[in-house]
Amino acid sequence: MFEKYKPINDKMYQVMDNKGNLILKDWKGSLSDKQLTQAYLDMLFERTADNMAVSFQRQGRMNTYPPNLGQEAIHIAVGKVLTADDWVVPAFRELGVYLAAGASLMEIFLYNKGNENGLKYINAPHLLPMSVPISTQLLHATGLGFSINYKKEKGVVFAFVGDGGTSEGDFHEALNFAAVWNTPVVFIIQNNQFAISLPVKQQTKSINLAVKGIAYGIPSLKVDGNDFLAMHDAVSYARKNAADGKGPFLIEAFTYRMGAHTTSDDPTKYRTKDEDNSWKEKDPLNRLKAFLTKKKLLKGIDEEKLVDEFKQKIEKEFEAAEHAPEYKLDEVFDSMYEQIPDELKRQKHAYESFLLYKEKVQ
Amino acid sequence: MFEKYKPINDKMYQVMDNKGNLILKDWKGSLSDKQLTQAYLDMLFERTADNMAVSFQRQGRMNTYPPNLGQEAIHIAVGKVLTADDWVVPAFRELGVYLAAGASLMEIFLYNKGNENGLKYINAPHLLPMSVPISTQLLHATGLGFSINYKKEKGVVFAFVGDGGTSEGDFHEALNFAAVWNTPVVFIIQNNQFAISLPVKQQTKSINLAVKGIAYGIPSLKVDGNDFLAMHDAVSYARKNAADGKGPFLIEAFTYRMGAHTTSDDPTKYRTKDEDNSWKEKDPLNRLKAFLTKKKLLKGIDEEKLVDEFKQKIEKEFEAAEHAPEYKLDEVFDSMYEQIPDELKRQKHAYESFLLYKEKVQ
Amino acid sequence: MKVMNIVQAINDALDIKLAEDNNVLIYGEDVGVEGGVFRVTEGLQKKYGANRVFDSPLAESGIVGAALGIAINGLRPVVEIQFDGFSYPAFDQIISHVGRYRNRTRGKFTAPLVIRIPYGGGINALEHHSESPEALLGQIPGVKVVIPSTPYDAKGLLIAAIEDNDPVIYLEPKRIYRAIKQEVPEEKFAIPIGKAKVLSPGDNITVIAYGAMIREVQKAMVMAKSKGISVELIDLRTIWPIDRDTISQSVRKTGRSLIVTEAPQSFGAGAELISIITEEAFLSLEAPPTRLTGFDTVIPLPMGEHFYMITPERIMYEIEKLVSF
Amino acid sequence: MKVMNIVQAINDALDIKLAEDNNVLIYGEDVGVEGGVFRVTEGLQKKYGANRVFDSPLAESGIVGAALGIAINGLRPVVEIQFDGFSYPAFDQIISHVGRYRNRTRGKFTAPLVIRIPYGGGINALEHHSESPEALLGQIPGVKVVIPSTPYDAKGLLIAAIEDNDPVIYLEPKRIYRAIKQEVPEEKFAIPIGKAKVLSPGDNITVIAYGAMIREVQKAMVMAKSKGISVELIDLRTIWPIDRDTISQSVRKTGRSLIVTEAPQSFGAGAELISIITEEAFLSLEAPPTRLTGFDTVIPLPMGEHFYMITPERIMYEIEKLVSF
Ligand SMILES: Cc1ncc(C[n+]2csc(CCOP(=O)(O)OP(=O)(O)O)c2C)c(N)n1
Ligand SMILES: Cc1ncc(C[n+]2csc(CCOP(=O)(O)OP(=O)(O)O)c2C)c(N)n1
Ligand SMILES: [Mg+2]
Ligand SMILES: [Mg+2]
Repeated sequence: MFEKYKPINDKMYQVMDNKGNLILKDWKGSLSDKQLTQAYLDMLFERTADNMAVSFQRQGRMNTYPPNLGQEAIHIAVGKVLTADDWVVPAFRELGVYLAAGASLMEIFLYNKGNENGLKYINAPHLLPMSVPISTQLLHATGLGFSINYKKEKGVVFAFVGDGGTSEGDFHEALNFAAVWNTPVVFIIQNNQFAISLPVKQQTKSINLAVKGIAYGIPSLKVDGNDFLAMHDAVSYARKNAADGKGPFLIEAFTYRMGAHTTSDDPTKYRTKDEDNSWKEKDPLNRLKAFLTKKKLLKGIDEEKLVDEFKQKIEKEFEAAEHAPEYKLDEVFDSMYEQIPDELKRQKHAYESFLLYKEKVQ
Repeated sequence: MFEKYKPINDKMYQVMDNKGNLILKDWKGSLSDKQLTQAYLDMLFERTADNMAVSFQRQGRMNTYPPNLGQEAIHIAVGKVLTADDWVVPAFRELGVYLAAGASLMEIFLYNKGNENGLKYINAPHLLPMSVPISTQLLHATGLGFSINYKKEKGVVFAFVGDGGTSEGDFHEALNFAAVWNTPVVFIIQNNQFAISLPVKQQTKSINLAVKGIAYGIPSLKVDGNDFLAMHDAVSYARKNAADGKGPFLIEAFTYRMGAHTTSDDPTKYRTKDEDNSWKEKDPLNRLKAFLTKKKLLKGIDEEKLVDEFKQKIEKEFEAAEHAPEYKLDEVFDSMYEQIPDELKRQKHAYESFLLYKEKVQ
Repeated sequence: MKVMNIVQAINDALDIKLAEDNNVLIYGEDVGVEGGVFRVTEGLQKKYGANRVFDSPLAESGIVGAALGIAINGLRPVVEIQFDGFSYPAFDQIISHVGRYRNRTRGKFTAPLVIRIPYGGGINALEHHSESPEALLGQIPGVKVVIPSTPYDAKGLLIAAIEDNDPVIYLEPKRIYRAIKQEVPEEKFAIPIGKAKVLSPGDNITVIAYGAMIREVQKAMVMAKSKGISVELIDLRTIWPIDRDTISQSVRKTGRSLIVTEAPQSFGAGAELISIITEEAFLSLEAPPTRLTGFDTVIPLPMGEHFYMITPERIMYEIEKLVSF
Repeated sequence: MKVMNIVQAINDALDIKLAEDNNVLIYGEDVGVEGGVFRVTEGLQKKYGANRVFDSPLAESGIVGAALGIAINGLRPVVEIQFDGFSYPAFDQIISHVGRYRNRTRGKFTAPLVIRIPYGGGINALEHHSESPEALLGQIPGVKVVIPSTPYDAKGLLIAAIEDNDPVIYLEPKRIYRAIKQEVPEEKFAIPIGKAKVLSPGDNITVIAYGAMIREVQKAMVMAKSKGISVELIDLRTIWPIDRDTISQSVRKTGRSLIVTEAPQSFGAGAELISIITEEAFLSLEAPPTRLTGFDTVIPLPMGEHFYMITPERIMYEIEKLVSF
């Protein structure tokens, strides 16, 4: 199916152009009209939540936050392919995927307010916590993939990394182990072309990032990450490949980080307005919307009203996070081990003695 | 020149067959007859020294030693290309290269007897010490390459790693940095098909090891590592490429570890006699000898007598290592820092107090 | 009961757990066909198949990071790092993830894995093959670190480690792998992690050690006895969580203490134990708690190693100084 | 003299050395165009060009390992690790090579490089952005580890680090990057590595700290003074090689000592300092040398961090206990 798009030829798989017109004339995707419409709404929800998260941060109600702006097609494509058996191993810039896997926005916000409870994802049994140290998480994905084979389970693993992350040694080890062990892992590089301030052209000299799969004998594909239809095809294919026992697959999702690296970053220092603007034309939401509009699928939908509803829901989730139970001293110690070792009890008691003394003094 | 041998096509560059007949009919190498003959003699010397090192170890006169048997063509090819400006960054199984770079056998033996002075290589200013932690040395090669550019020096860096070493994260980081920084480094993978007991087929699923260069945009080549003529061509080309400012190059030298991993290893546990035997036919010394014999270049040479002379020389070097000055307490401390910190002086004095007490008691 | 050395006792523990629990699996460099460079896993691949005991590619961060993923899905990987000096590439995975997964997810995901590492000097080895990283590892929140000193302990502690629902780093004193033979029960038994053991009671001074140093202390104790000095020897067994009670009880009784480790001095186990003793038994101290350790240098290559390694004579020298303090 | 905060003082030291010595160069993640995520290298690329101040790919083992190769050929790389928690992937290079190259080659090759790492908690950061690895690093033979606590020290110690012919790890207390302003000489000056500094003399108790904890101790000292307790405050400045003399002289005088660090307790700097005090001043001790440290846990995320971080109140509590021991 993707023969033509072998990464060594440096072609990128695309289904539609920036205006939502089909590039692949006889293309027929696997999603129903209803599912396609829902995908657009999910992207819209992700974007709304993401924008609000940035505002909450600006208002000082949340800590540093990494915006997802412009990368929603990748996330929702994975979200649509994901089954209950599958695992998700995130980096940190995949909001739509977390939600699809069962995480609540309340939890996402809680984590970004600085509370570990936000990483529990109570209703997402197969979602690993966001991973801060770049690329390290890919090895966990490989291990999970191994465990699926070992236990003869059905799922596959979706693992995320950024363009910058491809430089770390753990990227290399994870992909190599994954291939040698023939694990069902779909590795997705979100090539948003920047690692904080570093452009991908200075990150590596490979012709693209998908070719890196060749070093591990892993089939791979470069896909337009702003083209939901293309992303969905690619992820579906890769999932089936993995589920059929054919081993890992690597997808380079070519996209652009339209926002700042995080809320503490100022991208005007290292890139031009022109560059930013050229990518606005490729906005993944606009593209899918144009496609759907041409198919007359958005007719009954009042987007403005919908976004208002989204906002209310998101606001509620944020409030829930704000009203989460207070952080307790016990939480510092309770989850370090199954049973708290005496040494940690002693350290906790020492602190409690101080608290007692403080009360007495005051 | 090597277009046909693009690693993605999985062809291997060879000049002669196992009987020393030219495969590339119109081949003309860059070495004179005299140089070719000398190369054979160097290989013979390396093999003789290597065999004797194994015996010294068996006699209990030296610690663990990693035999080079079967990999001599690679080493001597590099030796012949090496200039005084070049750096050598070894792994640990490159005896002929150390000697070519200026190390003495005495030093090699001294190191293998367990003395750091054997890593000084007094007459080899650009030879780094053997590196035990697999692949870590490749980053030093990349850094050296950078320094050559920075200082506008002339040399290039030859860096070695084994097939097993390609799995380590540092391999990945070293090659990526080398390409991004456009450093003059020639990376040579000695693919002797085993990492201790692990066959390369279980080390990685890439179609060969040279393709790994694609992941970094590094031109690369798979070469018959038992074919001195092919190796010499490849190394010369790669050196020129690097020296001309075209950046790093990757050579997979396809060979076979004919001996044990080290003198503590028993390869019959994990490979067959048949496999071993099939590689005897490809013995790099026999091949070059057959080639030279056909060209009537070995006529005046009495190999047996020469080997006897080699043995005497090697024996002398070993004796010199055996008579090296005794290891002194000071040596434990003196080279840790430029000036010994007070804390280390204190620790040394504490030990000396014990020695004094011991003398008194006895 | 069966006479075993430490290698055999570890192999036996692995064998028992592989037989009993399908979730247990073993991998690492050369642990399969080869049975490990020290032959610790010998015969296990043959017995349990290559899907449960197998070789991994040559990459230590990979070995440990993948083990975490495997453990998260409920399995119990027991991985081998070939030598102490090759544990460092795995430090990031150990520090950043293995020790934190339970806490980070508030118990949702756990990491019941074991990392086996042969460690220590005195075997005439190459550089990077004689390291003692226990105090680096002991500093890592969320993991436990154990060290056996006898075949009996080797078996019991390893079984406890595999059954522990938290990650355990199991350091193997390779110098005494085959040096000590002992009757060990053939059936399964576990030794609790976090408990030190008083190996011989005594009155004049407490000596604390672990791993290969225990044997050296025992040799020194023969000399001490001949001079009428009664030594209480404690085998620490667990580097973290450390057993304050056993240590402090002993030093409260003897008033004198010597800690013997072969790792470099600064920030080592000696420092931690001196601090614990000072915290717990200050008023009983009749001499400064003292450490006899390796130097803050790289451990020398074999020809210089004898300067570095702790000998019974040096232990005796310190004991005498302390007793006459 | 010019008023500087710590960020400016570090930038100034780098600027001076870049100007003066062509062999000095700087790289790391985002240190070029961006000037570093903390803006420590701001303006330096513009001033010295992208061949001397530049961004590297995202790989910490790569950053440090390449720096060693660069240093071996006589240059003086000063590399930045973006945050404390990302120093771990570089541990293997630091332990196995950076600290050993001089010794391994008996002085033929040296490693005059500097690794700058912003470290420590208290800045409301994500996980892995608030770590205190100084006692891990202090345990590594062959490197030196320094920590400034003021703009003056930041400049002087960094210049000394860059001029040192051995590798120096330079930990930057990011919490006080911009919190302290001070007059700093504009010309070049160096502060010797390996020397602690008595910041304020006192009689009743010695408090030893470094980095961001100095400021917390100073706040506690205000309370102590109001209760008539005279504290001698020592800024350790160098984690290894540690300055035994300054410490022991002080404790021999005061008889009482408290060590304040925010790193986890076990095997930390507290343990090492207690051991040194016990070794050097045992007979002068009027109370057990004591450590006030972080817990042996992962440092909590921002909402729980206040439980973990050391406060002046907690320091005061310990001082009072010790003084009335
Ligand atoms: C091991 C490690 N080093 C450095 C960092 C600091 N850091 C956080 S995000 C980032 C850039 C990541 O770039 P990329 O992988 O492209 O992901 P993106 O941010 O573009 O989604 C860096 C350097 C980190 N988190 N982990
Ligand atoms: C980081 C590291 N891990 C493990 C080892 C132990 N070890 C020494 S040699 C070796 C195999 C190396 O194989 P390869 O790279 O193919 O080189 P070869 O021995 O075949 O020359 C291993 C695993 C090591 N030296 N360093
Ligand atoms: Mg990116
Ligand atoms: Mg090999």
